[in-house]
Amino acid sequence: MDAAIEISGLHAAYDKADVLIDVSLTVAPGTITCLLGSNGAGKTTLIRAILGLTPPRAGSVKVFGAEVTGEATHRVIARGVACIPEGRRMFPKLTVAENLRLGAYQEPSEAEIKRRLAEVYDTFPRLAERRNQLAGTMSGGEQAMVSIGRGLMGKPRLLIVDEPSLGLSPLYVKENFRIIEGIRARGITVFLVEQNVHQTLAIADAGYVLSGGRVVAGGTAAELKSNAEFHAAYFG
Amino acid sequence: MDLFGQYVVNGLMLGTVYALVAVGFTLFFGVLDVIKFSHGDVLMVGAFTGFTAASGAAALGFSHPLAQLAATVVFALAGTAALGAAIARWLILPLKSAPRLNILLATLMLGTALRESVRLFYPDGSNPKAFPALLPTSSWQWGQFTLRADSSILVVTGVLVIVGLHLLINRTRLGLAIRAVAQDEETARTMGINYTLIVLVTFALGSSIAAVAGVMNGLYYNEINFGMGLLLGLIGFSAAIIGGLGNLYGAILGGFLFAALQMIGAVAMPFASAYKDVFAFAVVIALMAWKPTGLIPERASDRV
Amino acid sequence: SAKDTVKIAFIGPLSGGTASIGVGGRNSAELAVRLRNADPKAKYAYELFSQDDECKPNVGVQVATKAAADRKVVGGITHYCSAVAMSTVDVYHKFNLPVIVWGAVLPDITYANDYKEIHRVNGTMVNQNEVAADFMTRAGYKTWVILHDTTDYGKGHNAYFSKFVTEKGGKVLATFGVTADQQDFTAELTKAKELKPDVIYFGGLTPLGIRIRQQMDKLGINAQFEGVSGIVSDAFIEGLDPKLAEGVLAFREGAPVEKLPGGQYFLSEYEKAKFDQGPDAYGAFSFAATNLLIDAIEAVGPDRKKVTAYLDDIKNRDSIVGPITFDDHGQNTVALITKYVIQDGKWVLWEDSEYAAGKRKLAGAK
Amino acid sequence: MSGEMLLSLEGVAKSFGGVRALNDVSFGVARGEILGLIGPNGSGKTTSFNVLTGLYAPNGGRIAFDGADITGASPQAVYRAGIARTFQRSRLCLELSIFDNIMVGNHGRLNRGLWHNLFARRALKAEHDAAFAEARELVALFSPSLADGMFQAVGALPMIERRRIEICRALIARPKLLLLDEPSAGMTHDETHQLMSDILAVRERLGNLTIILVEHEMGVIERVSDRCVVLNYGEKIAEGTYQEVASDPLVQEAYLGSA
Amino acid sequence: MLNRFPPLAVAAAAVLAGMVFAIVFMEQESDVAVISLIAAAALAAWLAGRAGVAEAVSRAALASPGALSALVAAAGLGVVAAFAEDHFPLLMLATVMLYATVALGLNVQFGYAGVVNFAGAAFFGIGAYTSAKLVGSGVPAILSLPLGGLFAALVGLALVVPVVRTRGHYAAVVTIAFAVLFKTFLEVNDAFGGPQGLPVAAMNVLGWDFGDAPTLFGADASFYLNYALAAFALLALAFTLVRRLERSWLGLALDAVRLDETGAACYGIGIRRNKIFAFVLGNAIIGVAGALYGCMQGYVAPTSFTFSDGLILVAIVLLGGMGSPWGMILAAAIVVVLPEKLQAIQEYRFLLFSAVVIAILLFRPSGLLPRRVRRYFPEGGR
Ligand SMILES: Nc1ncnc2c1ncn2[C@@H]1O[C@H](COP(=O)(O)OP(=O)(O)OP(=O)(O)O)[C@@H](O)[C@H]1O
Ligand SMILES: Nc1ncnc2c1ncn2[C@@H]1O[C@H](COP(=O)(O)OP(=O)(O)OP(=O)(O)O)[C@@H](O)[C@H]1O
Ligand SMILES: [Mg+2]
Ligand SMILES: [Mg+2]
Repeated sequence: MDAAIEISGLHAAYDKADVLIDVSLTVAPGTITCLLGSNGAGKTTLIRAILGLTPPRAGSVKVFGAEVTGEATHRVIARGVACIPEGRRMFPKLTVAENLRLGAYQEPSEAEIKRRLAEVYDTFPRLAERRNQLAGTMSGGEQAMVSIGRGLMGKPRLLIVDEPSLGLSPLYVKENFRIIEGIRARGITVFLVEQNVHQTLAIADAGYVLSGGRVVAGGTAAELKSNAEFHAAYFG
Repeated sequence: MDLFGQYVVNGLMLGTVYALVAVGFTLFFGVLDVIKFSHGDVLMVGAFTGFTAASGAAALGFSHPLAQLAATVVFALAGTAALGAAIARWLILPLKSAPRLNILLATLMLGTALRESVRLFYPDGSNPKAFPALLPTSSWQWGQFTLRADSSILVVTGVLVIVGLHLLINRTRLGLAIRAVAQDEETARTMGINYTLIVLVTFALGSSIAAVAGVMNGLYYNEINFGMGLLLGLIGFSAAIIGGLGNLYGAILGGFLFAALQMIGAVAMPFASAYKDVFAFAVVIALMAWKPTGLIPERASDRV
Repeated sequence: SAKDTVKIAFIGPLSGGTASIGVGGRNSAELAVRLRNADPKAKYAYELFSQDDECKPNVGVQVATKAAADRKVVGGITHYCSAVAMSTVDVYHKFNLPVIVWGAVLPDITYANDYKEIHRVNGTMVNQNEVAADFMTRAGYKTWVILHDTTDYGKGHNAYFSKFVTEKGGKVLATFGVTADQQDFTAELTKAKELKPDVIYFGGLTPLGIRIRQQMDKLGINAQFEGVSGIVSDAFIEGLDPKLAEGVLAFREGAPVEKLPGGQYFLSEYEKAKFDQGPDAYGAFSFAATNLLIDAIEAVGPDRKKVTAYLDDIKNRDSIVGPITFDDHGQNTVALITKYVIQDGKWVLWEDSEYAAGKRKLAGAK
Repeated sequence: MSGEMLLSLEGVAKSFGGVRALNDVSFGVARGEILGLIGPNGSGKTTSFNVLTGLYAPNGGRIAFDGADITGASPQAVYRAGIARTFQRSRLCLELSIFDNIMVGNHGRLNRGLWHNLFARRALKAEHDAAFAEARELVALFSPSLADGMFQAVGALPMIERRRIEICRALIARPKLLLLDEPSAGMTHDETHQLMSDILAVRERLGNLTIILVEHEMGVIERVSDRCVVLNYGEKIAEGTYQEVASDPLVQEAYLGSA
Repeated sequence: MLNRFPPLAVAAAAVLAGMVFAIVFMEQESDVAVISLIAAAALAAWLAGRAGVAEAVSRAALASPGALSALVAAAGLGVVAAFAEDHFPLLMLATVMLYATVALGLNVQFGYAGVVNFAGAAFFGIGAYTSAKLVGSGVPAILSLPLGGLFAALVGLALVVPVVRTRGHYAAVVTIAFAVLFKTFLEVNDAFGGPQGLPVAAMNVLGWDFGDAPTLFGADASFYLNYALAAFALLALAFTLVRRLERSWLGLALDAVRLDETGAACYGIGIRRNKIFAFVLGNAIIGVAGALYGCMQGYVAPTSFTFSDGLILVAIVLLGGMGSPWGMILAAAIVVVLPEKLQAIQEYRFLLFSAVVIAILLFRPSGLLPRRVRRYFPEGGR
């Protein structure tokens, strides 16, 4: 079976500054693979490169065995990818319900969309209460819920998640990790970026550590926990 | 007040034209958050395209007004849709990361370029053109009051177009995508929306609405000229704003209101009718002081 | 042997709503220059320095300054728009540049000052409206509603026409000033309709004239439409449904070009020159003025003061627009006014028309 | 509880359409105290900040600060009274330099006279140099490298640095009360730790600075707060030391998720 | 590559080159010459950028802004002197300087405070009409300039409520409506000469008649020299004022209001007060420039002050680079001189002009001389 994500020799940069240098990694299907690293290490940039939002300068990205380097974002999404982006990124002038619907933009069946909506409302009752509120007026944490719910609406084969628990209350942080485990249980691959190292490693199968734009460590979650370089990179 | 009805009918007709121009503006900046100042001139191009099509159809021997009307509408819509998409592709998309006002200025200059191009390159383009009367010209007369069939058709069509557009924007997947793209390009892409396509489609759509207004203007006044878009654009813009950008129906409200103001300024005020625009625009300013976000305001979506 | 080059300025509206008249005028001036340059007897080689005043006073002042400040320019053929001509006379005077106005009709351009430099080949709106009022009242019309644009041009027409028509027993029921870029006149016309005038008089230029005539029809107003020299242009007819253009009356200063021997020559030469546009209504004036200026330069040499003096003395000089005599304000006093009616899509001299012959009837004619 | 209280809210209410964001909320903050304001998402924490700082007028209740009633006062008046804040979503002016952004916070203490600013360039220079030294010193406390580039545009900096600058902007004018809305969001454990230490150090130097801290990281709350107020659905459900509220079953159920 | 030379020397050389170019350019009449000079200038600017001239200039500007400004001012006067006897180039130069002054006023309004003003031409017109009415009726010209500014500011006050209450697109419509209203009002109102406009008497300052040609070193200079010098003085004044405003706490407050009203309010910055200040100050500057413009043209008419003219002014601000005073001057020069120099291709010049502006916008989205991060003083605070 093809890897869910396979990246090799990836370079990326904004304007002049190099952000990713020769990054190679693999995400095995059906796993939760996490990407760790301190602020500014380049995690978000890596995700942007996978999605085609920041086209890489060199290297290749494959999703489920298909070369997607240089492909338009909506085509990458069409391969069964969904993303919960960093910083929530609401459509502030759309209602909560409309935001959620956009998560299933490529799904043609209205009945299916309705079914998924119901599921999301089930997970986040707060969103059901507020389905007609403009997303821009929701509280920080409520917006995080919208963002996660929106990612779930896509019913992807691969879910890419960038710091979903930012701004969530402790209860919902736990809930969030439970959701991610539940997703894996359904056979969906998760590529997870998180700052919450301990909780992340507790649920992840494998992980990579990014530092200064390079992969400095990688392996199974257990290996990472005991890896010296990992400690050096992460805890200084 | 035998003529009151006549004024109302005139006002409705004028208001419909304004509303149709306004709705284009609302679409562009209510939905796409862009002021497209070339809108009035695209309208003019639409009118000229329609005029050319009608003349062409006549020259090819299609003498029936309906055939000519069909040619007019089809070519005007298609032509301006293509123009709109081209504007989006080569002007708006390259400028999307530049400061907002730049788009405004660029489209403004584009408007000048369109206007000048028609003047210079359209055969005898600097002179007014007689737009053929393609709608039934029968009329009903009650005393001083004349109701023309063509005017009634135009008013009804105009309102239907706006209502249809409103439904498209608010009830369909395409409409949702258009609104999403306006607010956050990258996230829209991340949702799997083909950003470029949606922008092109929106501009094609907005521009063909301008063509509808242009053709309608031609059919109503039976005269078009290369400068017709200038003031019409300004009035449409004002109408869109006083109506409020949150809602396409604001454009209808704004359009009719502006027409009413002009009518009142022309006939019901103690000063000379030449002051009617002064009057109408002064009221617009006062309205903005009173309702700074228009008569049908947007729901506030920003918070701290 | 190489001749000295002498520059002549042409200024007129080359862009905007009256551009067709301006370009026609420019082409005609150009034609006069070309014809003269082709003449081996000419003492100088002439060059036309043509400028666009956009029919805007401020732009007019700018280009007038540019022309007048250029020492190689000896004289100018200047302005169709009265508002522009009014604003530039001071400039020409300041720089002693002799100019001949080729189209603007406001009396004040020549009469509100004592500037020797300013001349005009065409008549003023005074004569035109006097003739118009006389003609219309004789035709049996009694009541008028006047629409005029609010430029000095439109206001002037309104003032003179109202004066003359009232003197001749006509009655002005209402007067509406409209702005020069107005599109919709239904409010004014609805009010006019209520008053049931015999005639709608319009004092203004072609674009507005077309719109007003169209909208009269929309509102079912059957009054006779009477215009002024500002609508005597091919564009007016082209901009209207033939049905609506038919029977429109207008008046213009100067003899009909077609009727004068020189006129035929001008039209055929213009044809030969293959300009992309016709001379329009004022091309002949521009042509005549250019020739006059060149004659002056040929006679006294390229010297502004001498040319001015020469022009001031012109008396009864033949031209394609009839004889020219400048009075002490530089105004051509030979006030020939031509009456026009549109018949079958053409401006036709009233006297030659089927209307005059009684075969067709004007709207509401008794 | 009035005399020694720096700030007190009494029965404050705020609703948006049908949403009751705050419902009869009363609590106080004593001088020199660090109050943790916690509660589930959407419980009204940010809204209380917004009401406090005059961005929203409350629908009911009274707010007193330092002996004066500031209910419904304008944001400017609240700032003049001595309350400064940071925002849950960073609100720096990205085109402006670090120094400019901090001077925005310092605005109340700068001489804004027309003559002084436009014509008395010497006096302005003296004032500028003093303000610069002060700002630089403050920034250096958080990040020495930033202090070396006070004239770089904020937009070029990573998020974490922006958060620091935003806190400096709030601190520069030496407010009596500082409102921090999730200052450490998006930081790693270590970075959060570091930031809190820096804030505490500054507080030490400014002496007696009172802080209300909104934070979802319980470790932080536990470490720095003297007292906590817990909101849920716009209502206060608990108040006390961290240990007290953390063991409250109501709080555990609504917020912490019972262990 | 140019690092060996002191920045100020490089900057001085660049300014000198610019001055020579301006003189040569203004003298050209043929299209070919004009277009090749433009191409040459673009190429030279590009090469200079590559060679580090721009960098050297900005370093010089940082280290010794006074010296650089003096240099540019001297160069400007040099260009004026070169055409002392030629009416038309002087008229153009003075127009450029007045338009630049107006752009500086607009710059205060929307470059700094974010208050869009599409009625710049209207306020310019108020200044011009003020001098038309006043100079004619015997008010000393020296008073008519400040009065022009005062009236513009006062009329602007009528708009202050809607301008301050509205934002974004909604704010735009207020000034657009005013721009249209103003022109129509002038046109239909006989007291102001109607569409025809009014003649303006030449300025006379303390016995110095601006309508008379001054004598320079024995030769008769053009009378426009008077106006060019006055315009220069006005521009220098406005420039200094705007520069100082920008580099002060007041300028900072305006920026904060533009960039984030809520944030600014929470730090005690009065939103209304700052917007009103910027709007009124900007209109006053524009009005003073208008008053001088009226006298110089000798004629004021509504068509000089239309909505489209207002847009040209906005174009200057955007092309120059919002908030960048030097940019205003450069852009004013381009916007005023280019269509004029293209007169020979008459009918096509507006088409060409709009194409040029679009090209600049596409290739230099933040303007020709984008604003740089603020320094309050040379090498501030080091
Ligand atoms: N649009 C941009 N332009 C220029 N530089 C950028 C841009 N976005 C990010 N950077 C820089 O690239 C580097 C990597 O950023 P990135 O957002 O990928 O980091 P990250 O690992 O996701 O950090 P965080 O944990 O803060 O989300 C940082 O130094 C950042 O400053
Ligand atoms: N402008 C507004 N319009 C409508 N509802 C609003 C508005 N502002 C806040 N709300 C609602 O009020 C409630 C309280 O919001 P608030 O931002 O205060 O929550 P919070 O406690 O700060 O939450 P978080 O921890 O997620 O930031 C939320 O349910 C929110 O949706
Ligand atoms: Mg990130
Ligand atoms: Mg919050």
